[in-house]
Amino acid sequence: MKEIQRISPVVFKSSPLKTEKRDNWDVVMEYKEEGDGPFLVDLSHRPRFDLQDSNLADKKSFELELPETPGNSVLENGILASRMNRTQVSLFDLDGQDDVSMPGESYYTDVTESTVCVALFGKEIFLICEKLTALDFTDPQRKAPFFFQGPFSHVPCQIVTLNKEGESSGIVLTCSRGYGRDMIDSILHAGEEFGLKPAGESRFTHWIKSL
Amino acid sequence: MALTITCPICGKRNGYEFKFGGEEKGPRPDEKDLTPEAWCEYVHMNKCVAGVQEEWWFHKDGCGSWFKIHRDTTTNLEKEVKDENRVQKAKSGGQK
Amino acid sequence: MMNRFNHLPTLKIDTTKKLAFIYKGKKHYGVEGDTVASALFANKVRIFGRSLKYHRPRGLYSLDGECSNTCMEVDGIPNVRCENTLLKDGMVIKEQNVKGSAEKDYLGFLDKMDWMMPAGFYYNVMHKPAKVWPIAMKQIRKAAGLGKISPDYEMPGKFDEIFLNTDVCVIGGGPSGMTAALCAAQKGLRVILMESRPWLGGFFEYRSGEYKDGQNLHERAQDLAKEVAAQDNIRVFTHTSAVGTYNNNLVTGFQIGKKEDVFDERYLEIRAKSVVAAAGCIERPLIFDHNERPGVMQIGCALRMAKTYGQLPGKKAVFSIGHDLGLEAALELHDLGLTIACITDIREDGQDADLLRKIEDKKIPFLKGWVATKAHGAKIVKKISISSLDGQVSKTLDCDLIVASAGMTPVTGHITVAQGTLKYDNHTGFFLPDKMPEKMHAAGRILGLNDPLSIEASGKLAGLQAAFDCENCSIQEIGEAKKALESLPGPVRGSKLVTAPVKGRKSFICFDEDATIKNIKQAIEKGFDVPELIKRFTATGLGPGQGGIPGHNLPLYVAKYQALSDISIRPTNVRPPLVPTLISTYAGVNHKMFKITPMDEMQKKDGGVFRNIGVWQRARYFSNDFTCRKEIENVRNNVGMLDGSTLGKFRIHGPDALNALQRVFVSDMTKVKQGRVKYSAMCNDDGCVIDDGIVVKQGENDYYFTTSSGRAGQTVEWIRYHARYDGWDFALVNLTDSLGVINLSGPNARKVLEKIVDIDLSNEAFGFSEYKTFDIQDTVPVRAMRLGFVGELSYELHVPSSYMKSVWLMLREAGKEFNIQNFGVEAQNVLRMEKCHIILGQESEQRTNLLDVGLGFLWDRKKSDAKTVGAVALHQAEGDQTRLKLVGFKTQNNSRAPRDGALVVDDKVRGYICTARDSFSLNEAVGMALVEAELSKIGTRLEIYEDECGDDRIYGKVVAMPFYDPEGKRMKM
Amino acid sequence: MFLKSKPMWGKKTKLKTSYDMVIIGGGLHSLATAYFLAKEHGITDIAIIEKNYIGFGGAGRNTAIVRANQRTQYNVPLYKEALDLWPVLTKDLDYNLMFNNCGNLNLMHSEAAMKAARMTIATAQFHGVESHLIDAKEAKELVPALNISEDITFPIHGAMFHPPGGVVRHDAVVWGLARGAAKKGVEIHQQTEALDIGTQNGRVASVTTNRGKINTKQVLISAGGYSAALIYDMMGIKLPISVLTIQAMVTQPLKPVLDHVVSSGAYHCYANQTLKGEIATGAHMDPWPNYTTLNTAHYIKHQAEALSEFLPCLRGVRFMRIWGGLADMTPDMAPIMDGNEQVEGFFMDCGWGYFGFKSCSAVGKYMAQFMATDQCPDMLKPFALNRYQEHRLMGETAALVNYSPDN
Repeated sequence: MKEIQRISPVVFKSSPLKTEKRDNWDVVMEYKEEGDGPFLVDLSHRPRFDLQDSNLADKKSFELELPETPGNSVLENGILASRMNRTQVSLFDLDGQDDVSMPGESYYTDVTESTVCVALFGKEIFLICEKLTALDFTDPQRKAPFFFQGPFSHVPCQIVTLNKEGESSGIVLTCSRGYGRDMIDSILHAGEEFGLKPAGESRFTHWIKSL
Repeated sequence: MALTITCPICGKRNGYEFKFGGEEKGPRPDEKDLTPEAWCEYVHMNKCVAGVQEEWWFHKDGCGSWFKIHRDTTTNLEKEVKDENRVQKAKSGGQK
Repeated sequence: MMNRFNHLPTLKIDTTKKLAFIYKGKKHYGVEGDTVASALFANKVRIFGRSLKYHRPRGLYSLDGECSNTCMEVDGIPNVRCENTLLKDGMVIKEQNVKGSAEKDYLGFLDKMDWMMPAGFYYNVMHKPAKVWPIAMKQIRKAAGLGKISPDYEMPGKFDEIFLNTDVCVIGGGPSGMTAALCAAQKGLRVILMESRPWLGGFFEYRSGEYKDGQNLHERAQDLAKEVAAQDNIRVFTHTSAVGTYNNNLVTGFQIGKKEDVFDERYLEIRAKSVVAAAGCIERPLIFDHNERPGVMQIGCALRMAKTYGQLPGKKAVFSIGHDLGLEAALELHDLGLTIACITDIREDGQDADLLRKIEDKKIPFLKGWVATKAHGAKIVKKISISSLDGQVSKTLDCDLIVASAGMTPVTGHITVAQGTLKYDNHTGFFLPDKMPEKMHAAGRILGLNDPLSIEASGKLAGLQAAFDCENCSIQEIGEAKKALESLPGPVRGSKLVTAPVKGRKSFICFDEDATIKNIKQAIEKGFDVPELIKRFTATGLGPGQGGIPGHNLPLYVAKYQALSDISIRPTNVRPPLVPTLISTYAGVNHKMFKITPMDEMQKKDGGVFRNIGVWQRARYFSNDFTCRKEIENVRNNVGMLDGSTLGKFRIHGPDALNALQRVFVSDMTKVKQGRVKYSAMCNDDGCVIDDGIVVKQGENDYYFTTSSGRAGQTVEWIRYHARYDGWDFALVNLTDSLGVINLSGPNARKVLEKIVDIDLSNEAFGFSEYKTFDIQDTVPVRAMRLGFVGELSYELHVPSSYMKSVWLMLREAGKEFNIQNFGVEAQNVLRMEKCHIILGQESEQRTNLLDVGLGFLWDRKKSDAKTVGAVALHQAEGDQTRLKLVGFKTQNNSRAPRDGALVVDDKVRGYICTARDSFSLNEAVGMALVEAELSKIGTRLEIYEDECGDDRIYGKVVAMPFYDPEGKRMKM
Repeated sequence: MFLKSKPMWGKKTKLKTSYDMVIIGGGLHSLATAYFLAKEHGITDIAIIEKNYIGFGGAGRNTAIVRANQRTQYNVPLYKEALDLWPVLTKDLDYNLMFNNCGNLNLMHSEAAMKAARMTIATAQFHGVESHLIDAKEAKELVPALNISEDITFPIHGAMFHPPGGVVRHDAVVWGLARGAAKKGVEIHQQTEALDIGTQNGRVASVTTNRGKINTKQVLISAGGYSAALIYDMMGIKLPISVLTIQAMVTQPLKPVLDHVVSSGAYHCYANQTLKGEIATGAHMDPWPNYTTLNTAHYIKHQAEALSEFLPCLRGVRFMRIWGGLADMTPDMAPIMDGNEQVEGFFMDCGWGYFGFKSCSAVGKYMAQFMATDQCPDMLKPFALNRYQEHRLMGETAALVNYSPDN
């Protein structure tokens, strides 16, 4: 029998230095020549859940208060919750150390497999973004973390801006898994002039902890 | 012309993120003794207003909600219409 | 090459850095900072090209590329505006639209034939007799057009695009624009400043006149530019033209890259909360005989030639102007060594006293109320005739340069394109902004201002108004700024003269189209009495330079000619792009975005021939035999695998989930049972089938359903749309990309699957149209269903996308002993056709309803409370015998299958072939067709008409469906 | 010939208080109908009422492409006759309409599209209209600028080549028909706005304009994109129409480089070279109803992206002008021509979408016959309004119908 393996929709050309097996995924912790930023990290293996219920008011998820207003996000002990609309919340597990399993209630759906998920962080990332979308990341009115549902490189995405301050700026983006290949290509292409390089998960973990 | 649509959930956005869903015509009529004329009126016929009309839009590339706006078809600009429950909707995240 | 000034502070050239370029095949030299035009001029080139219709010699006229005079072919690119294209080392420059050379053009004689070509003449000639026209047309096409491009031309260079958001966008980097930008920026707002020239400064930049307290205008421009640079919330884009302005404050433009940039040209799309239009003025051309002869140029052109590019525009000049800038320029050029034979000023009075004194001191002959009437010289200017405005007194002077300008024209394109309106102003003689677009403000010379301090004050006001739009400025502040502006000199009185006292046969109002004053008169007399119609009839303003030259002269002349008291006439519509823009620049970076399945890479390795199918890329064939014989036979006789991952997949849950399903599916969804799959369809309100798929019940008000690949993108939208009034409580989750789909089909399917799963797969345990979930190796959760789309024993396995490859490999491994093979979309298409399973869009078209395709059995007529989409239409259309019905047919006297799309005819069209193939499984040609009801009876003979068939026909006979395994034993075994 | 220059469509006259017929709209369909009423039925007491100036709307804004390769047998014969009429009109009107029958090349980017094309071609050939399916190489021979490589978004599988189609100078048609109709006594009233239609016991009695009331027994509304709104306002009749802005643009003029009209469904784009040398291109409509006729930044960019792919040499060329007009779209992409049905004496000719130009000559002829005889010619019968409530869409588009106007 073949050994069972989970494969990410994201394939980087750069060669891995350190990888780690996790729940049948081969997670790359570090790549050769990651450069000094900006960085692009594949997080497609991180659990993601859809929470939909007409009555979210009194609900908690992973012990955290769900954001009330659509467009707002909360990041607590590794769980990123973003309010999509009146009845829907999008949950990302950005911690990923001890793997989170989905709560049993029927209003949860595991959507980890539905999307490709990447983090784009480091200097000048918003100059990369403005080549790919008309969404306004630098709007002074909006305080990080905040949440967009809108087009990025022509396809609908969920995008959470976790930080807008210079070197530590960063976003986490998901779009339909099927678009993975082309989405990565267009982000790397747009980032070329700014030295954007694929990086391993450690780089991301280090960044997210620093926030 | 640059259309922008104000989504009750995502706010003012590029109009190309949305899909137009027709003139506001009210709920689906009852099936019982619906004449071909009445059916056709509901399904196909439009007023084609040159001016402000109430209409449906879907946030295709965004939050995926259906909502109504008032738009001037001669300028493609949204019109603010006093509508308390629209404000309400916005607060509670619009109708789904 | 002529030596250049190198002491002037205003110079933008570096005479120490030479640049080589090829012109007419010979090497020439310019210097860094030169435009192509200034470099050619420095090389004594005076005739740059020939005009469209009459092949008249044309030369330098303005320096901002407002007409085609100096459009040339540069590095293979046609119609390059040499006046604002920077010279690059090694450029290859060619003349356009010449037979021979610009100097000696064999078509020059056409200039004498103008009497044959009155306005719109071509509508009255060349059509009698009819056979003349095709020949004439060829000649017309050859003669028309300016540039040349070869069909295999490959555009070099790098192109980019950015989409910006800002609070305030300022168009124009002159004094008022810079002031507005600074003002808004100091309010803490995000500001974008666009300037079409490579540097900031605008109207001040090249002038030595006094700003105030002894500081000159040039120095002031430099100071403002420094202040702008110091504001880090101002993003400056120089060498960037704003080409489009749209409502809701969208501004588009393009930027020319510098050496160090990663792009040659870059498209900009700017979303602003407020816009300031401060594009200044261009000059209004003076209309007199031969007013476009090389040697005639505008004031700014002559002056900037010297002060920006360091060369005198001529030796001996006559000025014919209507604006103080003309007097100022004359003085500056005089001091730089230009001999000035005479200045004629259209204005009887109103000149700046100080300038007049200086002219007197320098003993420059000066005539008020005089104007140029004719430029002499066969190819370039040798003499000029001038006369008093009434044409009574006149004289002729020698000169090689005529500086001619009737006055100024505000650049209002950005305002009118955004739907602002203009109004004629009698004081300035300008069409001034009247109704401004929402949240757009005008500043500077556009308002008719001329005084430096007023220009800046208007910028400050506009900046504050923009800040106000961003809720960042008080009414009081604006009030003060208004007062400040009002306390300064207002707009100056402008000259109203349009044409010199001449007949106008050779007085050109539009250079690009060779349109003269005489042509305009002809058009008006034919009944074309508004500028828009004159534009269409005479082509005035339709050339490469668009409205630039005729601009406001056209409406002014039309009003004058018709002796309209008040000038209610408006200029013709200015349209984007306000500056002609390369298609490659607009295209920018075009990212292709397609979806691929988890099996993409493997299927390519396996020789899959891929096609775009909607948003997806799928393997359609697995060999170059597009009949797919091998793939088909392997499924029929053995076992095959198809990647069906593109199938739409959804979860719907919540209290009203069932209601929602009842609304959109035609069947009674209360009958959906756990553990079984229910096949059903969705219709639109016309009763036309738009989708079909299966539904599975996972729990109370918790369902899993599939849609066709093509509809998956609209399913959520569709269901929510048709439930939008009901306030139902249900949740939809799109799982399309979440799960890969493997269709394991063929008599050996069970044997293969058994090897990798440890559940009972016997027909008793897992029968046809049943649904099961299980784990493979306690790891991979699989949703399995037994369906029969291709008509064989089939398992459809829905597998988490990340596990797809592993499971696929297991099956392939397990299937080795049966020689398991891939099959693609086309093989599936044939297989299901033999089984008469329809594919929407193939066996249906826009007007085909559920009943037409024989799916009526899916429709539950009794659930009218559900208000099922399409039900009403189905009730009403039922029993309509004129509709097209889907039938199966076999061809007669074993002829081949007709091609898809062939027609079913008698004396008229009675239907068409949906899908037909030579079936390997049945050894005969079969297919499905949509035909009128009366032809749908079994046994009916169908006459089939194919494209290119001439008199040959294929005949078919309507037979029962399905063709293959009618009892459906094989898929149920 | 050159010297006589009196107004082409008569001096401005007073509006009379009564006409045999009133035609609302000064576009091509109106002018053609009036011309044929006068020429073939001797009816000349006609007032054409135009709010702006003749040719202000779609007549002057379309890109003048003509062809007869429609999808269904109801449409093909109509468009065929329209196509055959251009040389005839050029002669009869003694005005050069500049018919350039260079042929249309309609690109196909998938097997499905090839199948669809085959049906259209078979339908054309069955009705005696020349049209052929050709492969990518043959297409490249006709249009050397074409990019038939595999590495574009929508690779070219083949094309539908329709030799008799081409381009006609749209302004010339407007002015020619106006002159022709005026010569025969038809009155063209510009800057005149129709405000209302008066009816008396169930039939048309009058038309009220901003220049006074006109008594008449027959009125035709053929006002292009404005028809639906006018018909609802003045007659209270709703139509299955959505009015969209359609855009077109031209590049700077070039020496001959494109000898045929090229169009592509997948790229939402057509391109042809005008006699002046400009590449005229357009097609896409924003799928939301509006009367703005405004251009969009989105669209000129889209067009550049499309041309960059399948006509790449144009990357070196500049766009110089974009404009917009109205298209009144029906759910089945076929027009509505009806009369004496909703109200006695009331006729309508609308819903042409972007087919109004190619059809005007033939439609003018048959609408004239309809109005003159009060009998609907067989040619027009399938286009009656009631087809929608009878669930019989015309099938001019193969695509599945959708609730939004984008079909």
